[in-house]
Amino acid sequence: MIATPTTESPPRVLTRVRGVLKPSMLGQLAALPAIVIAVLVGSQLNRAFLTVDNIMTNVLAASAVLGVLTVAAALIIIAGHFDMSTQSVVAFAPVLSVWLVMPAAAGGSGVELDPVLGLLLIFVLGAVVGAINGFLVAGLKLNAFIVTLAMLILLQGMTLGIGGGETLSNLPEVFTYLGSARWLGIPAEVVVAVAVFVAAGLFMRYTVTGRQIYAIGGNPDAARASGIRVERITFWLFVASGVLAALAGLLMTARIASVTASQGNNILFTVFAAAVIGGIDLRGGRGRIVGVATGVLLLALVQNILLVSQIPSFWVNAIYGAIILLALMTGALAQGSWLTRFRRSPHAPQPAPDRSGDDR
Amino acid sequence: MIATPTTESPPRVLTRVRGVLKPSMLGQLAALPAIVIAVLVGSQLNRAFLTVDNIMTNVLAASAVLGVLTVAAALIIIAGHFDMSTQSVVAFAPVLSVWLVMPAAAGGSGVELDPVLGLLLIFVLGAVVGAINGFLVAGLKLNAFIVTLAMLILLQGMTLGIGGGETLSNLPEVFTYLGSARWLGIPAEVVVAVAVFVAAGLFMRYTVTGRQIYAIGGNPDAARASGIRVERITFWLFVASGVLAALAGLLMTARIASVTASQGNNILFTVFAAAVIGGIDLRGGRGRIVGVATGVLLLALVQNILLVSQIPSFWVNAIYGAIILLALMTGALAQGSWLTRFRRSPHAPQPAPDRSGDDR
Amino acid sequence: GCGGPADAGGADDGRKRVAYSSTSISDQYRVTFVRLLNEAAAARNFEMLPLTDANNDPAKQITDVTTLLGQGVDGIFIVVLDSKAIKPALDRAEAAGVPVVAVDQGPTAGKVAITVRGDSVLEGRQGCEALGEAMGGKGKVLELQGDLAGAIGVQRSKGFNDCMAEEYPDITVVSRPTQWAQEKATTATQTVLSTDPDVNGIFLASDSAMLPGVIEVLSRLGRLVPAGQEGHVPIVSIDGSPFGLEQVRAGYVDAVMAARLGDYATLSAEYLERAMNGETFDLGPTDHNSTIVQDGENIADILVATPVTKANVDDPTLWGNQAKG
Amino acid sequence: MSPTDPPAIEVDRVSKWFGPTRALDDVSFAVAKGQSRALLGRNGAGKSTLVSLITGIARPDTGELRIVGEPLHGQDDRIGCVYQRSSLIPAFTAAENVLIKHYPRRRGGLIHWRELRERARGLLDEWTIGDLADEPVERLQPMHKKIVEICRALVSDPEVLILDEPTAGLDKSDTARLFALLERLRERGTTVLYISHHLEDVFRVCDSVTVLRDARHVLTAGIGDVTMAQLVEAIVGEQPPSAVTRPPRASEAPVVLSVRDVRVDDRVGPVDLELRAGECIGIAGLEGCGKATLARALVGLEPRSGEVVVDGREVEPGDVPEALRAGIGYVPEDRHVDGMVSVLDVSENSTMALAPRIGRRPLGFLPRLSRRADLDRAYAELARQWRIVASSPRQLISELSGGNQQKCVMARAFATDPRLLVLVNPTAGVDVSAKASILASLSSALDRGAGVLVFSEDADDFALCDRILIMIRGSVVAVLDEEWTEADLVAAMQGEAA
Ligand SMILES: Nc1ncnc2c1ncn2[C@@H]1O[C@H](COP(=O)(O)OP(=O)(O)OP(=O)(O)O)[C@@H](O)[C@H]1O
Ligand SMILES: Nc1ncnc2c1ncn2[C@@H]1O[C@H](COP(=O)(O)OP(=O)(O)OP(=O)(O)O)[C@@H](O)[C@H]1O
Ligand SMILES: [Mg+2]
Ligand SMILES: [Mg+2]
Repeated sequence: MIATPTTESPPRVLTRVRGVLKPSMLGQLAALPAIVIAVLVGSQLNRAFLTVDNIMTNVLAASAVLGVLTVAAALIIIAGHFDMSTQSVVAFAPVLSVWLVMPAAAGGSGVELDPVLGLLLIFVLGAVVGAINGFLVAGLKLNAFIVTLAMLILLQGMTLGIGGGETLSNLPEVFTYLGSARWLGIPAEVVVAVAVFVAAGLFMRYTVTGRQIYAIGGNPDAARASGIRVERITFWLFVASGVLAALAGLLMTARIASVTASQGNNILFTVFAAAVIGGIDLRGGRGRIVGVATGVLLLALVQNILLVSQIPSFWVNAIYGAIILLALMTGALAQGSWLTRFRRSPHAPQPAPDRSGDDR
Repeated sequence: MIATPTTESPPRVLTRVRGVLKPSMLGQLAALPAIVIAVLVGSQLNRAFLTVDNIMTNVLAASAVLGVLTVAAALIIIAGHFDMSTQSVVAFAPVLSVWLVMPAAAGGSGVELDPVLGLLLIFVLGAVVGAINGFLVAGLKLNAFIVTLAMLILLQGMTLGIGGGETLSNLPEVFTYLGSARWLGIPAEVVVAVAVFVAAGLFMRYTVTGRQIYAIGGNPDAARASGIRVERITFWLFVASGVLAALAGLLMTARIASVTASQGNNILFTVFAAAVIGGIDLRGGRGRIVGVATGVLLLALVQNILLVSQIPSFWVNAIYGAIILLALMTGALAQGSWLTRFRRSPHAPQPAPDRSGDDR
Repeated sequence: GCGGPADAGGADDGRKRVAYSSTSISDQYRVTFVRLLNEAAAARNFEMLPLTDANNDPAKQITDVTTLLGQGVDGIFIVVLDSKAIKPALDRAEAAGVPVVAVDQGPTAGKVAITVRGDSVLEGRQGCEALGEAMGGKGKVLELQGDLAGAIGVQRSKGFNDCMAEEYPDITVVSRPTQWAQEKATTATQTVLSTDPDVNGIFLASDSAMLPGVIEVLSRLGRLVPAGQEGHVPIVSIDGSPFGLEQVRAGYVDAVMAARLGDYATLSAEYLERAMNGETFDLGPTDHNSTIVQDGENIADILVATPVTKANVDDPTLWGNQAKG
Repeated sequence: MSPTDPPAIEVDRVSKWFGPTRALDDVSFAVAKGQSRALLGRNGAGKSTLVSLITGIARPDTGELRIVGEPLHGQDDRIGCVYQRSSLIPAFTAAENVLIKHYPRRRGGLIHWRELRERARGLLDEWTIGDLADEPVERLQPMHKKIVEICRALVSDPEVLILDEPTAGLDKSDTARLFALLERLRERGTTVLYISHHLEDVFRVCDSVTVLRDARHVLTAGIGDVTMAQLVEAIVGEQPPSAVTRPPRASEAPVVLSVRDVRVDDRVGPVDLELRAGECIGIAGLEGCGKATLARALVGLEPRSGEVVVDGREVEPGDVPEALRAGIGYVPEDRHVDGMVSVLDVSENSTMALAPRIGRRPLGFLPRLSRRADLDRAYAELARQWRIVASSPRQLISELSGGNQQKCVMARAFATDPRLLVLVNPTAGVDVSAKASILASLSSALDRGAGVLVFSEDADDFALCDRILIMIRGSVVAVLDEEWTEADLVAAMQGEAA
């Protein structure tokens, strides 16, 4: 039998070295060096930064909503689509639900739905929105980006129409419970968000459907050719995204102990930033949920550092943007130094950072 | 010589029919039926709708900024990238420039730059921002979406930091001229926007570089292998996008006769919506500038109709979203009926509306 | 003129056709004002077009106004989103001979009949004074700023900080921008209070946009104590939303600078009617506890915000007590 | 097998249209169980279309397909298929791609990754590439991708196996391995539908043939009942074009390419060679020997050191436009990767390199124009010359048959009348007569004084070569001049003889 070239010595050595260093892991956790830097800088700026309480409550709990939304976005992006409507579900589902629950005197509809039913309704509304998106995208083959963008505008408008722009506070406890509860000493929001990450991570890595989602985003024709029910999975993904967005809405409501039509506004940019920094490829088919977690964590840390530092308010945003740019560049450099050397494919001469990671 | 199958009779008939009906045209101008409906509805709702003044001033002039930004977005998307930073350039370039021009007493820096230089500086700033984006994307191979998103945050922050949140008005006339001038009775803004559309349309359709941009967006590796300077063109495209954004910023400044840090905020979604409704494929390589024009026109018309109609304000946004969804669905239906019949491929059994058009 | 066909306006029954251009309608303050203004307009038998919502986009507000002019309105109420950027729209209204009354936020460029407004800088000062007093003149205060890209946010912050620097040099101010967003205010409060134990006072640029989250954070941190008891964190805010008044009643909030929304509505309707009849207005004190002053090239009827404490919180003229809910 | 047994594959009056193009016209034939049937036809005859109908990813417009007597509904697990066009998931590892329809699971239903890796490694090891199991397929050589696809098709022991040009991209040893495998499958009773343009292979591995021509069924026969010449005539529909031979060259012609000490990292080199006008040099070697890398380095797609002089002009490394302007025409290894822009039409794809030349600059300073009419005229000429079958210049290149796509890529490289042609696997997927016409085009390019470098593993591609350089592990280890046989070539590539 002929020795194929791949078993020759230099590649083999490289393969071994690679096995140890796992640049694929590094590639996935591209945000890791930036996180380390952020932690170092933060601990210098303020002694209170590196306390359990600050990290738990102000970093993690404050980014639970972002985390859940980013998981939703990541699932849809991996499947090769976009879901912009999640941002509006964050307001729509809780506002409508709370409006139905609250008495007229407190600004509600007067229907006075049972609060527990109201809680369930939040998720039902998320699922319904997701199902409509899913039908339009998977069934009617409309472009997901623009469909969900229209849905975003529609729902934002409906939220305004229903709630009349009012802020409803003094909510029943079921709506605010997650914001103040601690489970085993850990804020409930954090537990919920971590559970979402773990569930999504395991789902995407260890279930056949999860793998099929990657396949759909990676090469839809090939996915179809290998018998994957592309339309059905896409539909259910949008439903899942809607439900996750509803969960994020509940977390948001619990956090601010009120509902307002503007809650969640403008979070979408941060969601996409977290997903992409976390290694999700916007073209679909690549990226891991664990990477998404690092992306969310990095942004949360930076925002916290900006809050606990003494930067003049007018410059906070400029510095935030500059830090993201720097994080990207260090990420690219870190990857570059490892990855271009070890694993440049002859057909993709440019080491596009969003491509070079080992996905899944 | 063998008769090739194409010369046989049934195909030829079909080819002819197709030549006459030009479903490709319909596919590109997917927004056209929706525009017709919008005009009909608008003229029913309000007598003032179909007046030259309303169309010129409230529809066209009001969407000049949107139009110029959408052209910039379309160019970049066709090349397979994204440029989110344009939105921030709309504020950044004029604010910095005007700040340098205005005397300290009027809230400026006191440098008192010559206004004409200030005008030029707007474009220089746009070009510089574009060049930085271009360098990061084409040179360092960073992901364009996230780079320009970070740039957006950075520039928004810098704009706030520089201007201190103040609005500067009583600008020298060079900055406001375009907002009030009429050329041949047509608002100058409209002339400028139309000129941008025509120039971009001709460029993309009739120049070698324009065609190469399509190739780059379609398959950068193949483009490179066939001798196209992918990096160089990408770089200059980002510069062009920055300059167009600066032009949009100037138009905006002229329109509101002042500069403010928040100008241009939130326009990005509308820009993407207009581009996608106009038939630009977010995956790159497809779409025509004339389609973009219809997308912009449709959104401008709908917004105007919502203004002149008697819809309760709280529901205006909801109805706006619903109309975009309907426009998408009618567009898909109109395309579907023509195109799925004529050109469905077995490898892409789904007649994705954004794919099916004969592009450019 | 650019006003479009004149016959499109003026209702047949001789009622005046008026319109309202709002900056946004996504918070309770604006929503309540819409209702109060509609009531005031109805009382004067105006025909009120549906309001236009600029969605916080100054360029859109210009388009809104020119479009309204094209529909042949006789008068316009406007909450000016950007005091300078609105000029082109006001110029066109002036050219079309349509009087404009600015409410709550006035222009500094362009002509209006009169502006009926409060004074954001003064509100900031009032807040500072109330808070300085409640804190006993020393300590560290968290200032939750509004959107620094807009005039109101900047002015309230300026008034507050200038006054703090002048009158309470022993109070340190920690400022955090919130963009008027509830969740940003919540996170900022949570983070600053938990990492900086010295902070013992909070100033909110708006209670309608930020208060529920702030109260929630305090209660989570176990620092929600009514005034007069040990550990109370003094809170002062601007706006006077129903929730704000409720917290004043409960003693958690020390004082609220309540805008006189009801007066804004009735007075602006009155001024618009008079302006449409060709009247002009004189400088000087008015019969409704305010003064008409020169305001750039325009005049303004300045209705100073009412400081609301536990003593006067049940005053039915406060908009927070008029809002439904 | 009893005669009452239903045939494994039954194609019954099937027609399929793509817009104006008729891909299949009333085609009927059947393949009995256990047979291995060759499906032959020219490029665009409809073979791959038929495959997509049988595997259920497309539906016939009229007619019916039956698998073992049952009408086909959607996709069927009893069929395994290697498509002409790669249908792998690029980001997945080879192992995962192999088992994508049959993930091994743990008791809880979760994927058992270790078992997946081990099973896949076992399957891939039969092809000696077990250690690539954990590599994402997008980083694999085209050949290894093909092997992954073959392994995937065989994973579930299908009753019917369809192979659409499986040997395209495979080297000799793997082709031999595939044939041995087919032999075993035949013993096991698997029905095989085998599509290829290599008729010798067909005679080796098939027991019957079906020929399509212009979308119609023209012939079905036992392999023993037809001769090679008859087959060719059935496929082509006329007298086959005569083989191209070329006269010997004089050695005084000017040098068009001189390569000195070229290296690409540690992968290739040092390589030195000299090519004269009218000379054709073949570069042969097993997949992975670095020949494609060398080709890419020559046109500037790969960073390199050393000196490359084309037509007396030194070419900067890493600058493709410069290299092409110096007079290189390039056909890349895999058209799907960097050969074509699938969202553009045939006309633009074939004239992509030409456009900057035929475009005029109005007024001297405006951007260079690219007029559709000019391009279409240039395309029409190329299409005629290269016999590209497309329904119109506006047809998307992705809708062409594989062979016609390859012709477009070839046409583009020749269109600029280059002094030097760098051709990698030039005849991948093209039919017998197109192959002949490609060789004819090559020959006339040589006559015009171009130099040609052919990088390939297919002995047929070297028909016109004056000598063949053999590459092993990135360096040229041997040269075959004048008379050589295929056996010599294979031996040399494997480093057995010099
Ligand atoms: N998606 C499609 N859209 C339009 N036409 C198509 C499409 N797919 C195939 N065709 C056309 O159908 C005809 C048959 O193509 P097919 O791929 O079946 O040929 P083939 O026999 O496999 O050729 P080759 O040997 O080159 O692979 C060709 O004319 C091709 O252009
Ligand atoms: N990125 C890389 N880094 C290091 N070595 C590599 C890399 N890619 C490939 N190689 C090795 O370089 C050698 C040449 O491989 P290459 O992929 O260049 O072959 P090729 O040029 O495609 O050859 P062929 O034309 O025969 O397919 C092989 O030994 C391969 O394992
Ligand atoms: Mg084929
Ligand atoms: Mg190779």
